Amino acid sequence: MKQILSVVLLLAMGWFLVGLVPLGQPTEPGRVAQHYIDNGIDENRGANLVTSVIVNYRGFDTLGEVTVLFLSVAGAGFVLRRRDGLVRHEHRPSSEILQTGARMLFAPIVVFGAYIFVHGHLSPGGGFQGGAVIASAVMLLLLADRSHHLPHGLMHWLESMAGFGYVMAGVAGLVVAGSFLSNQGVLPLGTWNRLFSAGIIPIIYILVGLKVGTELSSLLDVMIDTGRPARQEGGRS
Amino acid sequence: MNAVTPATLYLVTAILLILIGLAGVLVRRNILKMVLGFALADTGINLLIATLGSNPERTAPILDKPELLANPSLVVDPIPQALVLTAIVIGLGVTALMLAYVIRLYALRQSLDIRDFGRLKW
Amino acid sequence: MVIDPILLVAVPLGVAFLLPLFSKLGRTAATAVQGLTIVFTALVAVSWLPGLLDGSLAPANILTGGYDAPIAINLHFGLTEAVLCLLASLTALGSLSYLSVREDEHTIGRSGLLQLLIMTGAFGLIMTRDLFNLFVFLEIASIGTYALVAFGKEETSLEAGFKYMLTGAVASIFLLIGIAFLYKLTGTLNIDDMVGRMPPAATAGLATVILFLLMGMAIELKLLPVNGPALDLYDGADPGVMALLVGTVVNGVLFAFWKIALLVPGTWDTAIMTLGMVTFVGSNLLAVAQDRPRRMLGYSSSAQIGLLVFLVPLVQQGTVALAGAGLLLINHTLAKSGLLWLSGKHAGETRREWTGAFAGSVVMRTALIIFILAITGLPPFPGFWGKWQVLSDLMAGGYGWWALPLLIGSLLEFVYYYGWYRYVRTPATSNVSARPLGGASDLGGVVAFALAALVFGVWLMRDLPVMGDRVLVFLTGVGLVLTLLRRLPRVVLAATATAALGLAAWIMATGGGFDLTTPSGLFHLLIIGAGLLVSIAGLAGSSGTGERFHGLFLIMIASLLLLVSTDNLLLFFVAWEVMTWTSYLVVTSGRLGAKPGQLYMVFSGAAGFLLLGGFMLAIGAGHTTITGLGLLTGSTAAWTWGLLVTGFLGKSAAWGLHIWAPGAYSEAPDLFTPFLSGVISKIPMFGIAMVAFRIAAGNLPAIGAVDLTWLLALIGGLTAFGLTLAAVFQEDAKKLLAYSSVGQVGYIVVGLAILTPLGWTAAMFHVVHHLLFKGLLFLAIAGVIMRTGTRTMYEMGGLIKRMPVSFISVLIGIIALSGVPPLAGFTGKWLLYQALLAKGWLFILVLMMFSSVVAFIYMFRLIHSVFLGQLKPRHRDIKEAPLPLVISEVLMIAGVMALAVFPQLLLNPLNAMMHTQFGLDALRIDGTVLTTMSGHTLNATGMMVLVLVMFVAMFLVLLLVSPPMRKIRQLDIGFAGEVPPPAEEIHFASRFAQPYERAWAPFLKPRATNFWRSVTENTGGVIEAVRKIYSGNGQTYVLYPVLLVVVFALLGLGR
Amino acid sequence: MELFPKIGWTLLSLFVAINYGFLINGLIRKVMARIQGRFGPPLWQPYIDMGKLLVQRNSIMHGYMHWLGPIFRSVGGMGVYVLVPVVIGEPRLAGFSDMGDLLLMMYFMFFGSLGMALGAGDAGHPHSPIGVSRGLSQMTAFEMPFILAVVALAAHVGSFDINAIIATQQHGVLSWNLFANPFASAAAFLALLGMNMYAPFNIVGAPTEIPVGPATEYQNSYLSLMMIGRSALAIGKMVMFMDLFLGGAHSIGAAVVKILAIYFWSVFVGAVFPRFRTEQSVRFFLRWPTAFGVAGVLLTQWVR
Repeated sequence: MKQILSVVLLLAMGWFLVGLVPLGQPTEPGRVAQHYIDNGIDENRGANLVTSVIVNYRGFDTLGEVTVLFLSVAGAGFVLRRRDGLVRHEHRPSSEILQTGARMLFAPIVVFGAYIFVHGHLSPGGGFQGGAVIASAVMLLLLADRSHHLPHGLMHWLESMAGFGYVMAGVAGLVVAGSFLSNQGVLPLGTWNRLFSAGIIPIIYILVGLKVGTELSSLLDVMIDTGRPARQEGGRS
Repeated sequence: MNAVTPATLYLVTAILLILIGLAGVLVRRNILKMVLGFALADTGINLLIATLGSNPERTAPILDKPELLANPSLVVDPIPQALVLTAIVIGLGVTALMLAYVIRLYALRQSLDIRDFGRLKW
Repeated sequence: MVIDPILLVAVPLGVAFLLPLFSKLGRTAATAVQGLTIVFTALVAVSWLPGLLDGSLAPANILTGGYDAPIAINLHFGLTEAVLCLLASLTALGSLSYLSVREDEHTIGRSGLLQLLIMTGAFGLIMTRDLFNLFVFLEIASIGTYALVAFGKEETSLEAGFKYMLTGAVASIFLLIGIAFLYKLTGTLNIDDMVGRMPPAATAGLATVILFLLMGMAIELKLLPVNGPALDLYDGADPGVMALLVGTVVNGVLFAFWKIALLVPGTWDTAIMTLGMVTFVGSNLLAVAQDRPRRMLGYSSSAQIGLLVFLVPLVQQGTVALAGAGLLLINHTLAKSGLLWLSGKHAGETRREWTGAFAGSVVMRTALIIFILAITGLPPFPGFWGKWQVLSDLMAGGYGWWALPLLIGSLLEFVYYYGWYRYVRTPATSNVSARPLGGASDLGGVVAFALAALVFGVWLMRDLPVMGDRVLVFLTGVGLVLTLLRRLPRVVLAATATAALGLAAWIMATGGGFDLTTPSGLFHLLIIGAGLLVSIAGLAGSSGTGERFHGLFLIMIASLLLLVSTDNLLLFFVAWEVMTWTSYLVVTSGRLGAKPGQLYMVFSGAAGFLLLGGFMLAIGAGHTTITGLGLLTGSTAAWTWGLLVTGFLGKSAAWGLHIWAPGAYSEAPDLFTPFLSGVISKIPMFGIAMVAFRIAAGNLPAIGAVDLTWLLALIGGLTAFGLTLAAVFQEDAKKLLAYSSVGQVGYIVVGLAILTPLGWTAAMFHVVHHLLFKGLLFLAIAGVIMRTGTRTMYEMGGLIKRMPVSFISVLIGIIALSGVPPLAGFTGKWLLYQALLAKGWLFILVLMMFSSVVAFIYMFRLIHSVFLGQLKPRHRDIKEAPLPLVISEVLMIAGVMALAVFPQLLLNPLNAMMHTQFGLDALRIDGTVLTTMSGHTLNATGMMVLVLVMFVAMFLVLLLVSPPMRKIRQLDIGFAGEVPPPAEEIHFASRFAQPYERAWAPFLKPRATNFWRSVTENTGGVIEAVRKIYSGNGQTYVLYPVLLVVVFALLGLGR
Repeated sequence: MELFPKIGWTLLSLFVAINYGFLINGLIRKVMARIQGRFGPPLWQPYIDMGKLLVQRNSIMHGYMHWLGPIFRSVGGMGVYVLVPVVIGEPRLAGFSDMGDLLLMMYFMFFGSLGMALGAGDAGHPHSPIGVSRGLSQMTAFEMPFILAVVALAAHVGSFDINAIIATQQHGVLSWNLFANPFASAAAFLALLGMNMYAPFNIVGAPTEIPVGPATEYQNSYLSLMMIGRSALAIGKMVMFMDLFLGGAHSIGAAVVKILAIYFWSVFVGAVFPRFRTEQSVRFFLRWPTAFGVAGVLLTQWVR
């Protein structure tokens, strides 16, 4: 009964949503978007306008986004703080080939991730994408060998410092240019389409990349950890 | 609107994804599947936002070629893409937290049925 | 010096990222860093406040990324933001102190981070002006919430948290749909920019977009049908966490809604207001049925949010001042956080388990009642001023009808909050735990918030003229001190109170405050005089029943003095409400006063809201003074009059509204009851005379053929008759006097309703006289109760032999009450009957005369059952009442006698008063002869002389003719020739009026009680049915938002 | 009139009234005995009783209220009498009726009963409060029709002044309120039955149940004082009824006759009815007599 009602209501809602389709047809970019397109290069020198938007114009959003990620990992850790009540499965270790292959692939994937976030202001991709790639390497490692212990101390340090660095970068803008996260005058903007360009944007994106990589890895670790027998607690998981 | 434009196709798909996701949330009793429903709906939302910034006649907003630099109006609006990124991350965060909850809820009641988690009411 | 508000976000964020490292240094270090960060954010807000308040600082527009809006995200920091951020910081600080002692091994080092980020999320929500950024911060706050609510018991918190997440995720989807399309439509994300770029309201699809946005916010705001998970959260999560949320996320979301509402076309206003108001009334209604205090607080929060949501469109269109809504919000934050912290200090899950909570702690008890008073919108707390402002603005803005549900909802708050408090005040029985949890170290937030509510509320009064009145300030100040020091010996309290009142009396006397020719002067004298008598009696320190109400008593007297002297509607109402809550608290301080106290408070609350309604009508018509009421005309005049009079009648317990009175009177502390009966019950009479009847009777249209004043007189008559009849059948001495008191008030009502100088003279005369004799009766009975330890009359008897002064007091009291000459009761009745006859209201005259005859039964009953008949063996060694009581009684007897012999002492000033009020004299007074204007005379003094002469003569005759007398033992009685039964005491006292009861049986059904019971039962049934919508099933909770969207869309709202 | 002559005349009038009361009392006992087929006591039996009581040497006291009771009773009785004007236009027989009006009289009637009840209560005999309980119940009941009647008359003249009420009845017998407002009169005369407490309304003293009720513990000089009070009260009441309904009296002779007539109305009724139970009595008064009273008030209003 409730299911039928649910479906009917959803269909009704869908009908109203479909009514919005005409609004979604392509249009010329709005005033703000046009400003980015026209002046983005002048103002930030980053070839990738999306990156400029993410890190500079809407950098405050991105700081929030990083916070969300940080928060959800911390939150998941908080929710999963107890171990009781779960059936623990002893997993059959995966095959030697898989383990070796995973270890072999780990470094190239991490490097690839780093490449993506370092070039975030030039090409598609950026801190989040790069971080996600790095986390996928960690995931591979953990899937191949569940008992693998990640270097928690280093990860926490990286996580904290990357986040703190992001805030500091913002404060630097505040100090130098009078505006939080400002890209003006903190670092030279450099030349368009060069690696060392776009001022503080690549620095922030690198920090974001590190942050996202470690956060997602921590998240995986927390989740997988619940299936493992309890071990010595060391600060936040 | 005679011809079905790509945007219409994307939008309808997005709406369908949202509806299917929500249907999963509303109809499935397994909380894990409900979480998956939300993930699906999130995808629909992301597609929707991305579509709102898309234009088949333009290219990506990366001005890495001189001709683009010279004529920036060949690229699409970069904002929805930035928003989608944020939306994805937020969706991820929420999903992760939901999954963490599912783990603990299962530990608590040894069940994944949403109806077993209705002790607080009225 | 001001600090850049961007640091409100940057600093806690930076600290939060580092906090995992700090927590490696140890728990204290992490907590200290967290605390310092919150203090810093509070300082940021504080640094802006003075400048923003006096306008010397302009609100800040904070840029990020180096560009102004709409190119980059900007933040705005004005007064509203500063206040909200300060509240958030303070709540976070309080919650830190609260939660840090509740950490367990698993949460240490983890929850602090979440708390900090929740606060930061709220800051962002409050300050940002970018729509999408708002969404991001909303998610930060929400995700923080989802995680932190898992604090504490997993059993309940996880379940609640998960359901909360489910609806939260739906909200995110709705919001994103809305935001994305709005961006598409306007090409910008900055809210202020967007406002100017909104497409015309008729644009196809715009309504749907707005709808999704609004519904997303409705879920986040926890409005009525979609607030299920939030309720579960209040129920299941740790109260400390909820307190944090109230101060941070809830306010943040509310302000976010404010910003989003800027985008919403005006066509949506009614829909938003309706949704808000439905939430306010509905949630309050459902809260009434809640047996679990914490869940009840959840309903209450929903309701308060609903009220604020209701106000958002009104404030934005300029109808309601922002200050009004702001005060409500501040009030809610302070009170609700405080209540939540306190609710976590007690292990009770249900109200019953809260019985006797915090009995050992003055601090927690005081804080609890401060929060309850604040949240129910009583003065001097900020919520009161907010509500007044909002209501005035609604009236002035032509939204008067919305005041009705607002007042109803507010009354419902009274019902459940004082229902909860009733259990707190009920003394704990052995098997219920009354222990507070968590020691005293986590009380910082509670104390600070209670003080903040009080100080801020009083600060808001700084411009009111009342602050210049030294008597009021002095009495209130002493009262506050005594309230806090109520653990001192009672004699000290009573002596201080007496001294303070004496000083106040002296100041007022020298300042001409007791001018009996004005109503205020007369009432001043009554209030101070009765106060002094009660305080003096209170020096009898050994009583087991008198409680430590002296502090509250002084505050109450201050409020009463203000009430009778102000011409300002606001001040009148302030004084009225202060009187209400102080007297409520004193009533509940009686040993079994908790339950009747609740009923008293609910009815008083209703009366207060009726008055408020009446005042609001007047204010809506542009009159803010009591004098101004006289200018009202037409239906406004009638409605105002009706509301005011109904309110006053409710407070005076007129028939039908009287069911609270017997309990409240009888369970109030014995020494307070005289004041309650003598003064508090007269205040509504003052109100009817001096406030309601400012509206010229000529301006009152009749209902059909019925004159409104006649209707009032009829109610007065029914009160007099009905309650007198009820008094006849009481077994409890105080209850008997309680019914009698209320019945006597009926005479005053009738006198006032006659609306002639003579009628008013009769009423005012009775006001004074009733105070004297009923005070005398209650005090004498208090002494008897003190000595015998019982209130049941048939358990006494023969006490005339042990307590002669008390007997004489009661004797004088009942003769005065009965109207038998030569005491002044007759003068009073004579005046009233003459006035009624002159007016021509014959049947009311008959009713009054008949009631006064029926009263004989209970009067004789009282004096006989207690003092006459046979003495109980266990009372053989009983002593006379304590000296302070006897002194008070003698003073009152002197008053009664003075009024009997020289009624002109009072009638002369009353005559002058009537001359000012009506321009006519009531009486001609030549020496001792009173003559009415229609030529009827009464010679009270002569009558007294006549009776005395005859009495003395017969006394001498009896002395002469009777042989020497022999005093004999109690059981040595004659049996008229019958065989004497074995010697045993027989005291004919139980069910004294049984034959009378049989004769009246068909009329004695407790109709009023049954009526109110059926009202509560029916309401209860509805509530039970409605609250089933919160089925507890997470899926159902998700369904409601979808349902709401579809319904709203189908209704075509906003199109 | 000067104060002292007035006091003298009032005392004289009071003395006569009390004696008249005694004689009527004796007459009633005689009449009742004859109705019941007995010979009955002599007419002057009340004087014999009084003398006997006064010479009784045994005198006891239960407490000061007990002692004061008879004083209240006698003052109450005499007070009522001195407050009514007996003969129209004769100030020497008007007593102190200038001090107040009908209201004063009505309330003063309670004075004696109240004191009596208190005194009896102090004695501690359980029969007395039982009697008082019955008496109070019945009193409140018969007051209803009586009040209605009084209000009807008062409203007719717009005053509670007894002289004003008399004045309207000076236009021949038909102008007497007995005929001018028969409903009010019916109510009042039915109430009078209760006031006089003859059967069926003799529930207070009910000899076989609670021997003489409140008066149980009184004897000797107390009782004699009470007899005086009762006698004065009875005459006072009859005078009041006479003034209210029978047009007052122009001469002492007329007053004597009218008083006797009014008194014997309740005696004759009492002779033929058995005693009511208390609640029956209360219900009785609250039915027809009250209805008559309401009709009386309505009639007045209609006439006006």
